Amino acid sequence: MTGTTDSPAEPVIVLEQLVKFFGRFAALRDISDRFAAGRLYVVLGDNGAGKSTLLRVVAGLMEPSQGSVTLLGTRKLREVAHRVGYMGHAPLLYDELSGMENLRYFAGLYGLHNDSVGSNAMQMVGLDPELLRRVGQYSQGMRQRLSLARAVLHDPDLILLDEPFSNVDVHSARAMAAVLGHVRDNGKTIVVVTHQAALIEGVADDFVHMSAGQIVRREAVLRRAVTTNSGAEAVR
Amino acid sequence: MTGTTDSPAEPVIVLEQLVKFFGRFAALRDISDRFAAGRLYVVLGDNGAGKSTLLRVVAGLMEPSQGSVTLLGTRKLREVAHRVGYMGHAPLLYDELSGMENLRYFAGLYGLHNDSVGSNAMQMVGLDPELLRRVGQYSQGMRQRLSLARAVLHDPDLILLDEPFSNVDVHSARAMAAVLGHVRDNGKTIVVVTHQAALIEGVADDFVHMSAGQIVRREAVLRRAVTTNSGAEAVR
Amino acid sequence: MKQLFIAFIVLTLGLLAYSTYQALYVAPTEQTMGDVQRIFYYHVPSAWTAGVCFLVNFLASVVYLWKRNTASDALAAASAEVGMTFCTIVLITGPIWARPVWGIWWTWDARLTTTLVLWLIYVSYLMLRRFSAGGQTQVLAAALAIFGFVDVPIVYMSIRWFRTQHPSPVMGGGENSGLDPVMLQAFFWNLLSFTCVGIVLMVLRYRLQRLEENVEAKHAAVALQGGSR
Amino acid sequence: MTTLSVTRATLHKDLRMEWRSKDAINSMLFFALLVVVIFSFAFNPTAEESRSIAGGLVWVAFLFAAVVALNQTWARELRNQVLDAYRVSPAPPNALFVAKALGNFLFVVVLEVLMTPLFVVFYNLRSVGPVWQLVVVALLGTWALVVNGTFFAALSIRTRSREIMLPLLLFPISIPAVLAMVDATTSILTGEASPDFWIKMLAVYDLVFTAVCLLLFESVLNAE
Amino acid sequence: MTTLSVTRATLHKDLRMEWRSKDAINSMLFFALLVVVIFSFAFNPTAEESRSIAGGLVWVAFLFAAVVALNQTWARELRNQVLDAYRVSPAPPNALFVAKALGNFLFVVVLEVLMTPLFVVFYNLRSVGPVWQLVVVALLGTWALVVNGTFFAALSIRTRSREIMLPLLLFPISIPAVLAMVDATTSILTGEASPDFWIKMLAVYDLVFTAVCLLLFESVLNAE
Ligand code: HEM
Ligand SMILES: Nc1ncnc2c1ncn2[C@@H]1O[C@H](COP(=O)(O)OP(=O)(O)OP(=O)(O)O)[C@@H](O)[C@H]1O
Ligand SMILES: Nc1ncnc2c1ncn2[C@@H]1O[C@H](COP(=O)(O)OP(=O)(O)OP(=O)(O)O)[C@@H](O)[C@H]1O
Ligand SMILES: [Mg+2]
Ligand SMILES: [Mg+2]
Repeated sequence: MTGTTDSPAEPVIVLEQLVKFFGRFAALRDISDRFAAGRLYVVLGDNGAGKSTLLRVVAGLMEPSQGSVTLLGTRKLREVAHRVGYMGHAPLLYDELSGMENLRYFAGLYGLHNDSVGSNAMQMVGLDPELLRRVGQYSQGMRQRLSLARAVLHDPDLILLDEPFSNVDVHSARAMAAVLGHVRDNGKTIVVVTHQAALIEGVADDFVHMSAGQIVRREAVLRRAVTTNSGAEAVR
Repeated sequence: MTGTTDSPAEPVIVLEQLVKFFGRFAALRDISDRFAAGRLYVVLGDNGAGKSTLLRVVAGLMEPSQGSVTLLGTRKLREVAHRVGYMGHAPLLYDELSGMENLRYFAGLYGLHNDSVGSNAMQMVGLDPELLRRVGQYSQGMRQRLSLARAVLHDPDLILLDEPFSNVDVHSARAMAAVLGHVRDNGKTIVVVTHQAALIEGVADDFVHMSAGQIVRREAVLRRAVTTNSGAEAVR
Repeated sequence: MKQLFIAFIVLTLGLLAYSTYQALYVAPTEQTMGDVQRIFYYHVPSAWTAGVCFLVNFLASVVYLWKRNTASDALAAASAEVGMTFCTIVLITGPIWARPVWGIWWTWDARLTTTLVLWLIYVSYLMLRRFSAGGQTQVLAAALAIFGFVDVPIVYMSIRWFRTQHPSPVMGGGENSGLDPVMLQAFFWNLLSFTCVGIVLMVLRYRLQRLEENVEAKHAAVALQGGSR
Repeated sequence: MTTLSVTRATLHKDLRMEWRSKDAINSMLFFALLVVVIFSFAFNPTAEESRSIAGGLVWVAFLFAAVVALNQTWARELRNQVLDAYRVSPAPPNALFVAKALGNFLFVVVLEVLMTPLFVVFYNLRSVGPVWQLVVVALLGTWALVVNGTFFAALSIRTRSREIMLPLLLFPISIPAVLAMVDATTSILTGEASPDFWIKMLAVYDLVFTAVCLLLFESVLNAE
Repeated sequence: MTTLSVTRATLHKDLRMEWRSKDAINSMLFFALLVVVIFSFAFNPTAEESRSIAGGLVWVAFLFAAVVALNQTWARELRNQVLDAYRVSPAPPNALFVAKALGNFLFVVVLEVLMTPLFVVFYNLRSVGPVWQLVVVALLGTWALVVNGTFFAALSIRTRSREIMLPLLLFPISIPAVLAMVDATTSILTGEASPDFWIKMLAVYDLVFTAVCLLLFESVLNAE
């Protein structure tokens, strides 16, 4: 737990001696850590480091083999499900429905039956709510944006994102990062797993480095006013 | 055809008024261009710009709607299939076989029945040929490396790679980029599609910018001796 | 060309009216079966027209695989649809006729079964066209069409030998042999008019398909010219 | 309350997706027709015998058709791992199950309504017993197939060889139901025996397995 | 020459993958067992009748089992889009087809060898005609199913609702083969008629369709 940023409020995520086995392989090896409210965490690490596994365990999609996850003050993750948003590797959308139809359905799962919920979310990520096209015909970048809209639809306090920028072009990625920055500024907690740190470092608060199933290092970032000039940017 | 680098040798790829329609949507719009031998081209562009489509048409996986592709001096792509290597978005590997078994099978398709072919390719990308694990259990990064090995197995003169670095961690990506640099130095032609230009700019010769189905800009890179410091690097 | 075709349509409509008149009023009522027998004038010409359409479909598919031209693919699609329609008419009029005449709706007689199998094959052909996406539809459909057409004679042969221990009482009567000359005349008028209707429908469907392709091509050209999408 | 609204929303969404593509409906119909045709080639239905094996034929055909249909329902949820989106939401798991089971029930009933005339025509069937009894048997029997089928389809999509797993799980459990359906149908068609016992048996089977499915579905859904 | 070596390599790879997972073979076997059991519940085989419907039962069971198996062969090639790797290589397309067809043939034959005793036991079968004729019919009939099945599976994996498309395409085309198999089998089992005509018919069917498949496979494989 080196370099943990301390925050006055109660931590949003508390991991205690978290272990996750797949067969005899330990994907998460004794992770104890806490994540404070209102910050944007970027989780980095090599392939197979256990980033996705950690996110899925925190989201309640997997039971940990040992240890516990405390989310927003409770260990019963289902009770706080309506306060958590999750965006997985895959888009988690129905290809056969349009963007709004997707969001309307998912809003219903959270008990929100107002259409403005969906259209606000779409506008937030820069999509047109009137768009009639089915998601199957969206481009990769549009799909990822819509997926982000789905994850933040119900205005969750904690947002977990797994590689939201993979296969997304630099423009779309920056737009998505900016959205995340705004959401964080509204007091939400965000955890982003990515291999493309450069895209999000402009708005990141903390970098969390994982390796071989453990959190090996954490570092707080001094918030900069302007976006850094990444290598990718220099080239274009 | 702005800024095309001229080369004395005959070009490896000649595209003439290439058009590809999906229904009424033009994914490639009248592309005429040529790619010289012995260079490493990096193709950049937004999602949906037509990069993958271009690569698939060049690889002979799709028929162009109009126009022609001349590869290594011929329009009959099947005749030069043994001189072309292709790595797609997906890994193009059998999950149930080990790395060597995969490579052995694919080598057989090229008429190569010598095991050293496969083990050399594996060593080249930094994998252990003795590894008994099935590819299904490989981590994402290992899989991408093996996929690269498959594409260059038969020592092709032209190598087409579609987003080889997506979901690959920065270390593996740099290692793969270095391998590509070596291969290029041996006189092969390489075309890489990627959104992460920073990872490969150290070894790139030309950047090709695509937008809305067209090649809008090309620029040659002054070869630098050292790898540039990308944003991602600065963070780690 | 266009005027010629319109003239042909008018001619076909006239023929259809005349042949209907022939079938319903001129032809004498059959003695044993009664008025039900008049289905004959629709049943058999439909079967014939369906056969013609499927032949066209086969030829167009072969040409498509060889030449890869969209025109023959459009013709294949058009003929399959029209043929399916006529084949359906046969399969509906047949049982309607069979019920009063034989007392059952269906029997596994050679001709009936072959018709059914043919219909099944072309339904699967049309489903394949619907379910496959983009550029591959034509090739896949053409391959299936060839399979289907090769299959039909085999089906016919095998069905003729099928369950010979239960000879079916179907075509034994053989109206064909002793057909009344007036009936024969009405029959030929219907045969002619149905064939013409089949041709008209096929040409219309083909032109519709081509028009759609043209629209696509125009849109494509616009998309190509326009600087951005 | 919220279970009801989620059930309705899910059913609505499924029907809309189904309606939009119409793929499944069309292909199922054609498949059913093919099964009837293939069966009549294989079993040579002559008027006298056919009535005694028709019960078996009809239900085996429905069973095969239903298995194909059931696999599709969940496949759709799995395609982009949309199921995960449901799992992270606070919506009750059973709402999903009920919606899927109802959707499948509707689907299979439509299928049966359309297949029955084919059987009647091809096999020259005519029922000796009252037809409403056949309807009762069909509804109870279909629910028996569908409720277990939906449950096991949810189980089997998580395994590697998906399509094959469903029949493997479903058939053994369904044997008593199949038996009851076949015997009830045959009794009614031939009019030789009373189908009452079998109908009661089907009703009990339906109740028991609906309860078990509702009880266990949450664990199945959340099995990682 | 190179066709031969690629065929061998592909067949070898497929068998190894199958052997390693044993998914398909295990589940197929169990599926077959269940079909036999369900059929005997549905049709109540009594010694006298059974011989006349056994031919139909056996082949319907094999047909459904084969359809399930056939879908799996190509699904494996499609999983990581490995097929693209084959398509960009200079290897001849027909080698792939022949390897797949042979693999499936082996597979279904193994299945039949294991299922036949079940049928014999459940239905108290004994053949009146010579058994070697049954073997010939089984081999020819299986090849008929498999060669078209392999082709149509390659066709149908390109379409939207994959699993369902295969039977939709395969069944209509296979009707004459099914007919010939069933009638030949019944003739041999009951000893009432000579199966010669049907055997010849199967042989012709096999030849014709193997030729057509080989002729058309390249176009199908390369249809983008
Ligand atoms: C039940 C479904 C039936 C089907 C699918 C069917 C189908 C066909 C077909 C495909 C033909 C061939 C036409 C040609 O040679 O070009 C035909 C001809 C004919 N059918 Fe039918 N048919 C059915 C029922 C009947 C019935 C009930 C009758 C009358 C008793 C009948 C009387 C005829 C006659 C007289 C011909 C023409 C003479 C011949 O070529 O043998 N059909 N039918
Ligand atoms: N369902 C599973 N069964 C077995 N092993 C698994 C499973 N899921 C993940 N693993 C293994 O657990 C380890 C961690 O996987 P995880 O997906 O969390 O890595 P990651 O950090 O997200 O990597 P990537 O950057 O490639 O997404 C890997 O070695 C992987 O092989
Ligand atoms: N099979 C297809 N059918 C219809 N449209 C397609 C098909 N393949 C690609 N497209 C469309 O063609 C356009 C170009 O696609 P392509 O995959 O080449 O883009 P790309 O540049 O590779 O994008 P990305 O960075 O997301 O991979 C996109 O708008 C896409 O929607
Ligand atoms: Mg991951
Ligand atoms: Mg792409």
